[in-house]
Amino acid sequence: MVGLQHFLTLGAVIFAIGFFGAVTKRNLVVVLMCIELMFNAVNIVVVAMSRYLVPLAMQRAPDSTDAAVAQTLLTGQVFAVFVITVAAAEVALALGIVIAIYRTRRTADTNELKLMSR
Amino acid sequence: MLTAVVFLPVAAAIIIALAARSPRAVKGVALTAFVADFALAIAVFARYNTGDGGFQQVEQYDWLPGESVVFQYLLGVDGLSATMVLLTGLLGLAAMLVSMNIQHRVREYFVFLLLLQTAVMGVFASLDFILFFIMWELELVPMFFLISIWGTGRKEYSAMKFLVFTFVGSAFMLVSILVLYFSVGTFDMRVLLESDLRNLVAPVTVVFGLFFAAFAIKLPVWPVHTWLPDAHTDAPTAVSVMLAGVLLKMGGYGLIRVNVAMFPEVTQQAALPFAILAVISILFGAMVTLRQTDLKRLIAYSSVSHMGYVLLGVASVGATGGALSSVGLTGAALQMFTHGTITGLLFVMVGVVYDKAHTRHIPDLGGLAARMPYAAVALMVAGLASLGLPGLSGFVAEIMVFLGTFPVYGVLTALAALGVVVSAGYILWTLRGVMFGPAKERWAHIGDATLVEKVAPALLIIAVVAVGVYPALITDALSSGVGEALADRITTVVGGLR
Amino acid sequence: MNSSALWLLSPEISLAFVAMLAFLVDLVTRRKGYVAAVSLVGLVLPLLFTTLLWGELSGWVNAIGPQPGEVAGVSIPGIFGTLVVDRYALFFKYLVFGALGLVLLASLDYRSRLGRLEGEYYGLILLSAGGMTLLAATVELLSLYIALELATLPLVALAAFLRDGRSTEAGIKFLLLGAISSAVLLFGMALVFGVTGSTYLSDIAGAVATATPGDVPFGSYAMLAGAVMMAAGFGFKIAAVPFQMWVPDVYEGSPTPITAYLSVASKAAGFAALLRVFTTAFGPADLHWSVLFAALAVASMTVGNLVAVAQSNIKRMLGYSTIAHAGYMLIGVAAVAGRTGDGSLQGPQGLLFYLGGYAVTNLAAFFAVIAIANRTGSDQISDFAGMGRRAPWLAFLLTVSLLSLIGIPPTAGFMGKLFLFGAAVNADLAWLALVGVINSVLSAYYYLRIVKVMYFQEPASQERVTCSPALWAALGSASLGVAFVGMAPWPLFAFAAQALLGFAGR
Amino acid sequence: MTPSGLEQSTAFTVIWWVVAAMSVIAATLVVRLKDVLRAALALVGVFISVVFLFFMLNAELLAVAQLLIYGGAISILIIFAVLLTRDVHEGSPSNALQVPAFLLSAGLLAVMTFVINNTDWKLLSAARLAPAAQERAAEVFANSTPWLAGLLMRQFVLPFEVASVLLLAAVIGALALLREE
Repeated sequence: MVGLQHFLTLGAVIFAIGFFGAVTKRNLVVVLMCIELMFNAVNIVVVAMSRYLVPLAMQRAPDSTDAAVAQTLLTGQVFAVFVITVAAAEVALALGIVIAIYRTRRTADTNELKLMSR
Repeated sequence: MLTAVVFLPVAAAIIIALAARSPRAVKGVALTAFVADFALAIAVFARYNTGDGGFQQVEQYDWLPGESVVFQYLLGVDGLSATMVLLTGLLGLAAMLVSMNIQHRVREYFVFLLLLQTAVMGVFASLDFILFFIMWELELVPMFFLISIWGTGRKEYSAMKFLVFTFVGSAFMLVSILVLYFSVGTFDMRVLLESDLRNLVAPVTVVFGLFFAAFAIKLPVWPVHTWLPDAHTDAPTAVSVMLAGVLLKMGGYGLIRVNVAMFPEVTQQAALPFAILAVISILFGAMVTLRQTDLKRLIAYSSVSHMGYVLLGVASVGATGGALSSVGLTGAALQMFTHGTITGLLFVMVGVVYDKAHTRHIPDLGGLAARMPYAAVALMVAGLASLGLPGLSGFVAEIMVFLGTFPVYGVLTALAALGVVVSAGYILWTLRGVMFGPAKERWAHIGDATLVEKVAPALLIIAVVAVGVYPALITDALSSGVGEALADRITTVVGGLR
Repeated sequence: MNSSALWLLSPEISLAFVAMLAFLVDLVTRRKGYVAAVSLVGLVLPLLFTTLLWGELSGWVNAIGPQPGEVAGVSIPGIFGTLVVDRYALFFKYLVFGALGLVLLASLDYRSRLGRLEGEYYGLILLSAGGMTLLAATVELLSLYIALELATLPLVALAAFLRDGRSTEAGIKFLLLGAISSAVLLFGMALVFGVTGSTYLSDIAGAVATATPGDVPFGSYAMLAGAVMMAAGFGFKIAAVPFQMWVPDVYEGSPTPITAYLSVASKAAGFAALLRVFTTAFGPADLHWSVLFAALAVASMTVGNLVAVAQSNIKRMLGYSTIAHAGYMLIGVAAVAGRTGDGSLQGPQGLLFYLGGYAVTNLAAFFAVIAIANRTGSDQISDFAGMGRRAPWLAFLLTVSLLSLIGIPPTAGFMGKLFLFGAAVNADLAWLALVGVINSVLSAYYYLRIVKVMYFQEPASQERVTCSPALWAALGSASLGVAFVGMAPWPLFAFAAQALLGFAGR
Repeated sequence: MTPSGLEQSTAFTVIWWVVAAMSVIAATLVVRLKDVLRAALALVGVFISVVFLFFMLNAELLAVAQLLIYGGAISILIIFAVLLTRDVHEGSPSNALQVPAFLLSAGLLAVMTFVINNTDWKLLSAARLAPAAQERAAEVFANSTPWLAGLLMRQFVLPFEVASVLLLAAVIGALALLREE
């Protein structure tokens, strides 16, 4: 039987993998990819919560048929919408900087960025 | 009146910074300010009514009114602080006079010197703890610059060491001040002195200990004295005068004003360790002094030794039952005053000698008395006062400390008295080495102190002799401030506690 | 959105409007001075709206009628309860706009290095300010997160704005490390949302309050983990140890005005959100989190100060110093648990005061650095040698701001530390205050090293160092602020007290 | 389908495990593959798995958004970045932090697993909702898109509007960085 815990654990696993990669990888683009893994993990978690958990509005009014109350079931999905949006913005910006770096340095290796870490 | 005493120097500093252009004008303004400040300080001291006692000439304004925190602009003097204000006025003038030949970055120098004067006056005159603390910290800045710009030798190192030591102490003090505030609800020292400070938001022994650490560093007590010789040696003459003459007294003042007066019970419990520390300071300081060949270093270590007597006098509070007398405390306070004048005089004279001979190395000097009789006499007076010759002020203070402490800690006091013997040794040895003995060829061209250089020693000698001959001049004020008044209070407080 | 929503958001909307205007002006004219002028003058609008909103709270402006959920004179909720206009939010608007104005002024001196991108520079900085003020005003986790990103992402672009090696590296490090911390923050938010079933702070507070008191702090493991992960996310924003690793490189590589802005406004906004989330949402959780922040405070102060000692670049050094100062400020957060019920806002009040004093102090320090480094072309501390003679006033003002950073009276820094440490003592955290003061002593060493270099070392050349009138104006105002807050702390202190009226339900 | 219980069929379970395994393997590949382009393709694999997961969670709109934005736009941007920088740097080497980072991540995972399995989640299936409310809930999940839009336009209109400003700022920033002098 698959339940909430399964989804959450899956999210945690992907989050941890992404975290490991984000911390250890030297290629900027790969670091960015690992961060996207973390965001996806968060999305799995919030959407699963949205599906399995009873939101506060319904806890307060278990007999309400109010549309607004029912709607709060989807708060987790809204959460994911914003995560996706921000991720897109971050990737766009990251691409801009990566290309700027590439122009000046012709490399994308974080270990090459030694200019400042003396 | 007190406001004028405290802020006159800083006003002069602003005038110098903004208006005065030529070195002559700068020195003129500064000299006027210091003379006026000294006159005001005398007036403050003279107006202090010893019969009434307590805090007088209080000036009080709300500076930061608020529901949760109340700061006040609160000045006032009791017998102890009035004496210290007088001392600061005197030594400020002396420091000014020996600075007349400063050539390097004149404006900044006098701005800092005046700022220092304000800060020190402020420490002694503040009755609000926050104002006290601000003045205490404010003194660091001009000192740091004065030592590191106009000093000699390893001046930057010494300045930094001075700063770090004092800053550590004041950091401790800030925490304790805050604890007092949140326990009693005021920064007003007068209220705190009347309050029961046994139940604080932090353990009272810790608060006491932090205060003691701050003041002990400033005093300085062995083993936290190491900044003093460095700072003294590398500072310019005027700053050495201020440092030894006045700044060390901030430590003693705080010790008596805060530790003893606010926490008499804890002080009684801590009296034995205090006495032991004092004796170590006295003997250690004296022993190390014997081995010095640099005049300034020598006086610096002798200061460690002599300031030990202040702590020893404070330790007389350890008397049990009704045996507590006011003699020890008054002696401690008097020792602060006399050491200020005597050591100030010593440094002034060393400055004069160094100015002529360009060395402070004792074996190089010798036979100067013939060439500079005035300086020789002044140095002799200072030296003799320092070793406690009866008739000069040092004697009175030391004998009072011994009399006050002997009944309580007989053996320790006897040990401390050994320090007097040692100091007689090094003082006489120094005098002989510098002024007497065979006249050396290389000093043949040397001249006596100039007229300007004669004024400062003269002032200080007058003070040394006057207090030596007629101690009541000072002790009346001191006993109304710390001596009898404090002893009575301690007896009642501690007696009431039992 | 209805009219009241527009009104409540008017400072941010007008700010975004000014930003768009900056982009447009840049497109239509080659006279670049116009862009800066538009941005600076335009800043009057959001300030005006902020003041009017303050009036709305105080009752001397009445633009909208009573709103549902409004607490008279204390707070007006808006936009379905995701936003609140209270004095706390308005305090941070003033703080951010003030810092922004000074930074814009100082940026005028930096224009030559921006090339043709002036419109983008000013527009992005304005947009980021909008994110920061929103951060202090939102009371719902998703809005908070988006506001946080709006405050950060423009700064990422600005950090990389010089497009040379160090600047782009600053940008990418800021972006990537920021994204990692965002992910952690989001995971924390997700856990909290999962337990409470809502993203509104007030709902979370309700859930925390009704949680059955058990062995687990915060009522459940998920809540505890969520709170810790959120603290980590905010810790990145305010540059607290151990989330500080981005600071030195970003501070060194960014254009200096941006560094100044980052160290003041961004940090203030981070604290605004942190304090609001933890006092509002987790307020009832028996203040278990106070310990967490006390630990972070100790780590930040100590690490920041220790590492700063070894720095040879002044921007890096100031970077580590801001880490240490984040530590001092965290004392204010930790001290939220007052010993007595009524004294419990002393920590936040001290924090707000400190933020104000720190803003002017740090801005003054960075402006002086801009002035000097722009002429000498170097950020190395050793190149500040002899500035006491080459630029007496700049050196003097830099010295004053450094003294303020140490906390020597009579400067703003001293008063700030006094209030913060006082709050700590009052919250039975005297040990924390002690750690704080010892750290202040430690910090004196490296701050004074700069003073030493400026005054006691021989200059490389005798050439005088001067700077532009605009930078003088910025530096002068900031320095006046340092002196004013230090000598007459009462107005700012009262302002901070006002800002906490009705804050977190008190 | 009632809101209180998801499709608890064997097929659902089997598909879930397959998708989960796929996503974890793909995620591992992202971290482990030496070739950056292949790692990027593995990342797309993760994105696609997440699309399936969203479908299984009745989040159709999100599944589509995930497919378009992540599977489409973001993947292309990343691959674009990879190709741009590829000629100078082939592999995807790791830095010296392997062991501590692994321990940290493993610790994080352990803590989170503990948290997830030791928290008393308020499950919808266990909630005592009135029958009418249950029907309304079922309706929401059966056709979530308009409901989601309603939510975005009402409660979450503030972050929604701010997000648009955020995207604008990011685009302007990226363009500024790319503009030729």
